[in-house]
Amino acid sequence: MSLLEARGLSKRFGGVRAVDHLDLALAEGDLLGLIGPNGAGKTTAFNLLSGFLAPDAGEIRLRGRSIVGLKPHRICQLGVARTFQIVRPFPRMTVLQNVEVGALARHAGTGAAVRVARAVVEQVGLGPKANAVASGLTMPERKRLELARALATEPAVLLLDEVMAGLNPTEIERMVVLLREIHAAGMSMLLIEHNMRAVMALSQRVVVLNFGSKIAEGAPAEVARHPKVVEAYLGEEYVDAAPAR
Amino acid sequence: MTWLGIAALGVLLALPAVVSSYVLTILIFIFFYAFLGQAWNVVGGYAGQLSVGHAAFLGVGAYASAVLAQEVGLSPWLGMFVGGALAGALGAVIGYLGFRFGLRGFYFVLLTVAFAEVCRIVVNNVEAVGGAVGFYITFTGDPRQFQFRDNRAWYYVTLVLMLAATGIVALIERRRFGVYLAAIREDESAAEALGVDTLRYKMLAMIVSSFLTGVGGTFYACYLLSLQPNAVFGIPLSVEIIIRPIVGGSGTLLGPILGSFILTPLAEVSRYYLGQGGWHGAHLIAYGVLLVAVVLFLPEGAYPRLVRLVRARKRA
Amino acid sequence: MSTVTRRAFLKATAAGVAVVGFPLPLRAQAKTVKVGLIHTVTGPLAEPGQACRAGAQLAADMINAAGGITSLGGAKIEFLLGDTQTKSDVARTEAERVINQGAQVLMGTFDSGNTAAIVPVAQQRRVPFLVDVAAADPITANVAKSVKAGQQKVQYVYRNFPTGSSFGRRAVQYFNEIFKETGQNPRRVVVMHANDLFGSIQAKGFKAAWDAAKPSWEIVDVIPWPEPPSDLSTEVSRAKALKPDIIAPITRPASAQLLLPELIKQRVEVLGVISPGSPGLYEAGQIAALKQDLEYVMDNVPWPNFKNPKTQQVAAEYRKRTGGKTFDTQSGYSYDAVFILADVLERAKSTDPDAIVDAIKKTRFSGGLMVYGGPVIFNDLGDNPNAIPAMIQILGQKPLVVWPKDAAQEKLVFPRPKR
Amino acid sequence: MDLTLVAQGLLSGLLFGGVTSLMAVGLTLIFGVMRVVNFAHGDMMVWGMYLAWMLSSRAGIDPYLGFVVCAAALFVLGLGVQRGLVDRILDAPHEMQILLMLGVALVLENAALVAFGPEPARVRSSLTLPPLWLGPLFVDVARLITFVIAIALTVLLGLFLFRTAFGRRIRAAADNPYGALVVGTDVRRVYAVAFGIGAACVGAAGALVAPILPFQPTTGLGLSVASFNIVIIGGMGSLLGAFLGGLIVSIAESLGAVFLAPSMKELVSFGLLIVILLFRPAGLFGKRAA
Repeated sequence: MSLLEARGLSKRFGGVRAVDHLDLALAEGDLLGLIGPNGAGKTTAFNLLSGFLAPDAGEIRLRGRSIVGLKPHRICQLGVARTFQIVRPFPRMTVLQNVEVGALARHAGTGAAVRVARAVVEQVGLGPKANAVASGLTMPERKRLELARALATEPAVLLLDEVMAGLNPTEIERMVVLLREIHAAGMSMLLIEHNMRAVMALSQRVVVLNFGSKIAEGAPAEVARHPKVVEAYLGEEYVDAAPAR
Repeated sequence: MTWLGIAALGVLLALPAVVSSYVLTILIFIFFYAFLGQAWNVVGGYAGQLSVGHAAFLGVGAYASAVLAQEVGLSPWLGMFVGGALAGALGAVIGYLGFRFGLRGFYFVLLTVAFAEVCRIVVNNVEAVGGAVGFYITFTGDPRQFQFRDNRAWYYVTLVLMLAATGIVALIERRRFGVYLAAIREDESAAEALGVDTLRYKMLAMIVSSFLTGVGGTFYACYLLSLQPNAVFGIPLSVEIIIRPIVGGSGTLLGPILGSFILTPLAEVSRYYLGQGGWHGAHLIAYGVLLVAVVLFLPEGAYPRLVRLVRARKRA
Repeated sequence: MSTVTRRAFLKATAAGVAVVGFPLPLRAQAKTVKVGLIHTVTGPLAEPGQACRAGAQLAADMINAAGGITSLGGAKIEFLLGDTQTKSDVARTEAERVINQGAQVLMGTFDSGNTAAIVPVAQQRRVPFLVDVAAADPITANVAKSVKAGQQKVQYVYRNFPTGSSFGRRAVQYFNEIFKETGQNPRRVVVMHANDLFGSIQAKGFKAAWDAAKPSWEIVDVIPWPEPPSDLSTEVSRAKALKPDIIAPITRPASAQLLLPELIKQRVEVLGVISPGSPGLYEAGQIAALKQDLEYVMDNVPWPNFKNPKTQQVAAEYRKRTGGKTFDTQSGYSYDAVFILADVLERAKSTDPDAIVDAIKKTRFSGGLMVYGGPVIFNDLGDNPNAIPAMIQILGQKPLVVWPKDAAQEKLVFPRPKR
Repeated sequence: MDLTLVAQGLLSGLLFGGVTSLMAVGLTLIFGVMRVVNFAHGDMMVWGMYLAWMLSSRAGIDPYLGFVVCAAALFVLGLGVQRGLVDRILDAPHEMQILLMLGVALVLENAALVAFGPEPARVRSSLTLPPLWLGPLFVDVARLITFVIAIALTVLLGLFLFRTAFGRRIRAAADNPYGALVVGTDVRRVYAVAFGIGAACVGAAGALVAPILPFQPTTGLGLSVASFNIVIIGGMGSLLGAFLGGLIVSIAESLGAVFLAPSMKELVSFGLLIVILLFRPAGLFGKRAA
C-alpha cells in the first residue's frame, strides 16, 4: 500500500485545467521529484494534497485513508507537512518559536515542544540563530526555517515546494546534503523543484507535469531523455538558480 | 524582574492606605481599562483579530447582570458570570460568522463594529430595559449586591480584575494556545499548514475575550449605576477599550497595563489643565495629538520599546 | 493624614500615577464655599452643558458681587469646574476630583446617566449634590428608596428640575387646557421623538400621562428616530399619512432643524405643532436658522418667567456675556440652582454636609427666575414638585410664555393661521 | 401599506443618496490605493460643512458654489495628512493605522468644537425654492440640486481616473503597489494625490449636504461609520460600488423608516452590511474578496 496516493486528481480555475487527472503514488521512504515548466500545476497539486484547495474530482489517500475535504491543519496532524514556495515565516517570532509552532502539532506541552524544536533547529543548522527574530534572517536561513517548521510536525510525508529557489550553488549544495540526511533518516518526501541538477541528484523517481497532466514518470535519467519532456522544456530557460516564479 | 513585580504589587496593595479617594478613582479606572484592554488583547493583540466592537460585550454583560439584579434579585456576584457567559455567547456568534467566512483585517473590524451598532440600536428600542432612557441601578452600598460604600473596596475589586485577567493571559501565553494565537496573528495560512486549527483557536480567543469583557460589564453597571445604550454599546467605548493595549503594545502581557497607566492619567491631567478655560475641547485635541505621536514615535507600542531600552542599558 | 505627607508620598510615586500638580485640598482656607460644578461641556451634549455652566457662573458672580453668603461671614461661592465629556466614568472621576479639591457641594450635570454616576460619590463622600438639570426619575427616587430601606442613612441628592414623569403630566394637562381655552377639538395627535435619553424620557412620560388621563384626543402613533438623524423626510411622510390634527414633536436642536422645515415642505396641514418638551427649540440660533418654520410652534419646557423684571435683566446680562445666547431652560435652571444653594447656605450657617441637607429639606425659596408652580421645596424623593414646565410659543420670532395663564406673556395662537 | 409612502420613501432616499455616494467614493479611493482605513473621514466631512458655513455666513458664497473651495481646502488637508502622517505608517500593523486615524479624528472633531462651538449649524442656500410636486410625491429642490452636483462630481472623478494618464497611475497603484513601483511611478506622489482627492470628495460632499443636514462637531463619527458601511456593501476599492452602494443604503434606510420604527432604520444598513460581509465579502460590485 502506498503511503500517499492521488488518483484522478483534477482542479480547474475558470477555464484553465490547473491539474488534470493526476495520479501520484509515494511509498514509505520514497523521495519523489515533481517537475515541470512554470504553470504546469505543481504548486496546485501541492495545495490539493495539503488541503489548501479542494479538488474538483479525484481521490487522495494517506495510508489508505481518504483525506479529501479535510482542512489543512487536520492533514498536517495526520502526517502530511508542506512548505511554501514563497517562504512564510512568522516574522516577529524567533526561529525557535517558529519551529515550536510546528512541534506543538505532536506535543501539547510547550516544554516538550521546545525540546523537539531545539533539536530540529540544530538539525537544519540554524542553531546559532535560534533566538534571532525570523524577519531578520537571510533567504537561505528562511528556507531552512521553512523546512525546520515542517520537520518539527514529525510528518510521515514532507511536501517541499522549491526549497532551493533563490539559493546560490553553494547553498544548494548544502541544502541537498541536508535533504539527503533527512531522507536517510527515513523521511518520505515529495519534492517540487525547478533546479534540475538538484532534482536529479536527490530523487529516486521523477514525475513530470505539463498543463496539469502527467507526461512522464520514471528514474531521473530516463525521464530527462523522454521526448515529451524535452518538448515541454523547449524554450524554457532553466538555469541552476532559477528564480521563484 | 520578578522582584520588580513583587515590589510593584506591594505598592499597589498598600496604596489605598495613603492616597485620596480621587487618586483611588483614577487608579480604579486605570485598572478597569487595563482589565478591558487585557481582555481585548487575547483576541485583538495575541490572535491579531482586530475587534472594534468590544463595547457590545461590555454592554451585554452590564445589562444582563443589572437587569437580573434589579428584576430577579440575582446578586451581581453571580450575575457577572451570567453576563460574561452571554457576552461569550455573543462573541462566539460574531467570531463564528467572521472566522468561518474568512473575514480578515479591516473586514473583521467592520463586522465587529456593525454587530456592536446593531446591539446599540436594538437596546435603544427595547422598552423592557429602559430603551434610550437607560437602566438605573439603586445605590445601596451593600457588598452582597456588589456595591461598596468605600472606594478602597472598589480599588481592590478592579485590582483583582486586572491581575486575574493578566494571570489568565500569562497562562495562555505560555501554553500551546498562546503560541498558536501568535502564529495565527503572524501568518494564518502558515499556521494552518503546521497543524493549527485556526478557526478553533480564533473562536476560543474570541470567547475568552468576550467573556472577560462581559464580566467587566458588572463593574461598570454597579460602579456607575446607570446604563445607556449609546454609552455602553457605542463606538467611543469600543475605542476606549482598544487604545490602551495598542499604545502599550498589543500582543504583549504587560502592554495593556502600561498603556492604561500612560493614557488614563494623561487624559486626566490634560482635562484638568486644559478643561478649565473657555477652550472646551482643547484637552481632547491634546489627547488626539498624543495618540498620533504614539503611532509615529512608538510604532510597536510602549512596552516593547521599554523592554528594548532596558536591554540596551543592561548591555551598555 | 496631613497634606504634607500626602504630597511627599505622591511625589514618590509620581512615575506611576501622574497626579502631581493637582491642587490639593486646602479645607482650612476661609471665606469661600467651594462648589463642584460638573457638566457635559464636551461630547455630544456639549451645547446644553456649556449653557448650564454659563448660567451658574452668572449667578455666582451676582451673589459674590452682592456680598456672598452673609451667615458665613460673606463667604464667596467658588466653582471647581468639571467636564464629564458626556461619559459616565469621567463624570464619576470629576466628582471625586472636585471633592478632593475641597468641593463642599456638587452641582450638575445635564445628562441623566452622568448624573447617576455621581450619585454614589455624593452619598459615599457625604457631599450634598444639587441636580440642576437632569430629568430621569430614578436619579433621586433610587436614593430615596435605599434610604427608606435603611441602606443609606441620609439622602444627599436633591433636584430642582421637572422629572420625566411630571413633564408628561404637565404636557397632557396643558394640551387639554389649551384646547379648551381655544374651543378646539383636535382628535389625532402624532408623537414624533428623538430616540435618545431625553427624547424618550419625554415621549414615555407623555404617553404614560395620556394613558392615565384618557383625554378626548388620541395618540395615533409614536414615531421615534435615531438621534442625531441624517434625514427625516420619510418620517414626516409617514406622519403626514396618518392625517394628524396635532404634531407633537420632541426634538433636539439638530433634529429640530431637520424636522420643522420638512413639515412645512411636505405641507403637513395641522392645527398646530405642540412639543411635549423639546430642549433648545427656542434658542436664538435656532430661531435664526429656522425663521418662519418655527413660527407658532409651541414647546412645553421649563422656562424663565419673563414677567419677572429681574429675569429680563438677567437674560440681558446673559446675552451680553455669551455673545447673544438666550437665557433658557439650561442656563435658567443652573442659575436658579446656585441661588437656591445660596439660600440653603444662608440658613445652614455652616458647610457641614448634614447641616446643608437639613437646610435643603426646609427650603421654601421664591426667588427663582423660572416658571414655578409655587415656591421651591423638596419632597420626600428629593424632587421639587413645583418645578414645572411652561408652554412657550414662538410668536413674532420670539419665544414667549403662553401658558399657564398667570405666567403668560402673550395670548396663545391656536390653531395656527394657514399659510 | 400606503404605496405613496413607499414611493416617497424611495424618492427621498434616492435623492439623499447622491451625497452619501460622493462621501463613500472618497473613502473607497483612499482605501483602494493605500489600504488605510480613514477613521477621520466623517470628521473631514464635518470640516467641509463648517467651511461651507463660513463661506456662506462670512462671504455670502452659496454652498452650491462654495463646495469647490471646500473641496480644494480638503484636498490640501488630505495631502497634508497623507504626507505628514499616513505615509509613515503604511507598513505598520493595522492596529497602529487605526490608532493614528482615530487620533486624527479626535483632533479634527475637537478643533471644530473649539473653533465653532457645540451648537448645531446649518447653511442657508439662497436657492431655496419651493418643493416640486409630482402628483402626491414631492421633490425637495435642494436635494435635487445636491443630487445632480454629487453625481456630476462622481462622473468627473471617474473620467479623471479612467481617461487621464495620472488617473491610470492611481488605479495601477490601487491594483498593485509593487507593480506600479516597478513601472516607475512615483508611488508616494500618487498616494498623496489619491488621499487628497479622497478628502476633496468628502469635503465637497460636506459642503453640498450642509444646506440639508444640520451638523455639529460630533456629527463626524456617524458619517464615518456610514461611509464604511457603504464602501463594504458596494465593494471595497470599487468606485462604482461605492457610488451605487451609497444610493442603495440611502434608499434602504429610507424604506426602513417606512416599514420599521424609524429609530430602528439604521438596523437596515447594518443588517445589509452583515449579510454582505458574510455572503459576498467582496461587496456587491467588488472584484474579489480580500
